[in-house]
Amino acid sequence: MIRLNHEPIDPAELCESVRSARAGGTVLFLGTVRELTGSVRTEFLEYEAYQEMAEKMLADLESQARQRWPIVECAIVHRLGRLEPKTVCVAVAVSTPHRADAFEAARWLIDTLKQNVPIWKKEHGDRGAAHWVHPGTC
Amino acid sequence: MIRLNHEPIDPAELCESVRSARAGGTVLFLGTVRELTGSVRTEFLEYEAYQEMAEKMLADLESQARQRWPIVECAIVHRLGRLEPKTVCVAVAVSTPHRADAFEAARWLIDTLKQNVPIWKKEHGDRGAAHWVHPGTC
Amino acid sequence: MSVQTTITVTVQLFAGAREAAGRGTLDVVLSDNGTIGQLRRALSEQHPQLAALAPHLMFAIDTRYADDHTAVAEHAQVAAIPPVSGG
Amino acid sequence: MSVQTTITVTVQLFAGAREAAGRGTLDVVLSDNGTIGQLRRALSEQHPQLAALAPHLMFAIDTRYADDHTAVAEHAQVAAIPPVSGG
Repeated sequence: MIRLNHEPIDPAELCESVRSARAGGTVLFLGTVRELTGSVRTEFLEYEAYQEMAEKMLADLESQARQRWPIVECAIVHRLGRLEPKTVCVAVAVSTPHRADAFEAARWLIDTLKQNVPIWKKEHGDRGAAHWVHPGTC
Repeated sequence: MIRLNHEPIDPAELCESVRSARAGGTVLFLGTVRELTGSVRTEFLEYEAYQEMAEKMLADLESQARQRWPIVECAIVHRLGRLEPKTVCVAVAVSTPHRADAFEAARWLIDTLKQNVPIWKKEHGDRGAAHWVHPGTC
Repeated sequence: MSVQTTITVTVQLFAGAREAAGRGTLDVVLSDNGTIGQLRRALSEQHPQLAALAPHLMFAIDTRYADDHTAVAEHAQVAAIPPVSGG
Repeated sequence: MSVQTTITVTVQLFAGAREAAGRGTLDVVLSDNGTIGQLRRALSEQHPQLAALAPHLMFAIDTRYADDHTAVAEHAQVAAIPPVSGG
């Protein structure tokens, strides 16, 4: 399941959507908007996507992960729009029969998502400064 | 935070208890009672602990993890008693400034918990057979 | 006398590229049988406000990443993709 | 004539050990200055229903794992710990 929209991300709903009596291990990753990056305070982030391409790539990531690991259920959710610190901006949930696979697949999904998928964030600081964040800073 | 009792495990509560505006990454692991192990059907599991020692060891695991990784918040919860398939039996939640540490710490915590902490489970099959589960089978 | 046939490609812009251009799409004229590499140069020349960003852009054709050797057709869905930073 | 001083240690039992014994604790008599290794043997000899499991047990003294060389004091909190399988 993939989702890319402006709706709040519900960790409990995600867990229940992937948990299964066939899956002994479930791993949920939540990305949270940080208040501080080094000594720089974030007022809010603004997320934007190339919606059509990003959705296709997220669906493709899910397919690739299902080929590499024995995934029972998988969910990849990214939120868009203006997000304040402590808001969940991205989530990946994976369930597998044994836990090692769930950890590996969830890690691979979030790492690959951040490298490739056309989603951008603009950081708005507390002094009015704003800039597009470059990869590898979070 | 550590907890070892008969109460249901609430994934949403755990996520919120560890999420923080200082932590960009949160990883939640949920262990779920599987219905099948190979072709053997589980009716229910019965968990038992050496409560005093297990609680001390869980608290010690949290301390060790906090020394190895820059953990913002950490929760380790294990449920006891009779648990049916699809029930959450164990959960680990970790938040860290950057996601790699949250994945590593959560993985280390659940792996080490399963190796060392005096908690046992007895598997009750659908034909009335029951046996204590040996390590490495789940 | 040789006739240079050209095509006009509409490029979708996102994030920093959209802000640099002040709009969501730009038209770029390039020679027929042009490539993404030629599109990148033409974008810089025809829209100087994107010249600083152009070397750092990725491009997608019909929602797939394309490299500088990929041919660009006139009615392809072309997008300029600044370095991503999702999550 | 030598006098062998002995101590009686109460061992807490869990999981398969508890079920094999049919109870939650057992008393084991061993020589003063005895070790966990001697306790393991004495447990097998004095409570044959645990003989099969004894080689696979870990022991804890005062809630910490102890090896076979660790000395056992009379009033220590001793526990027999079958292979764990939490999670």
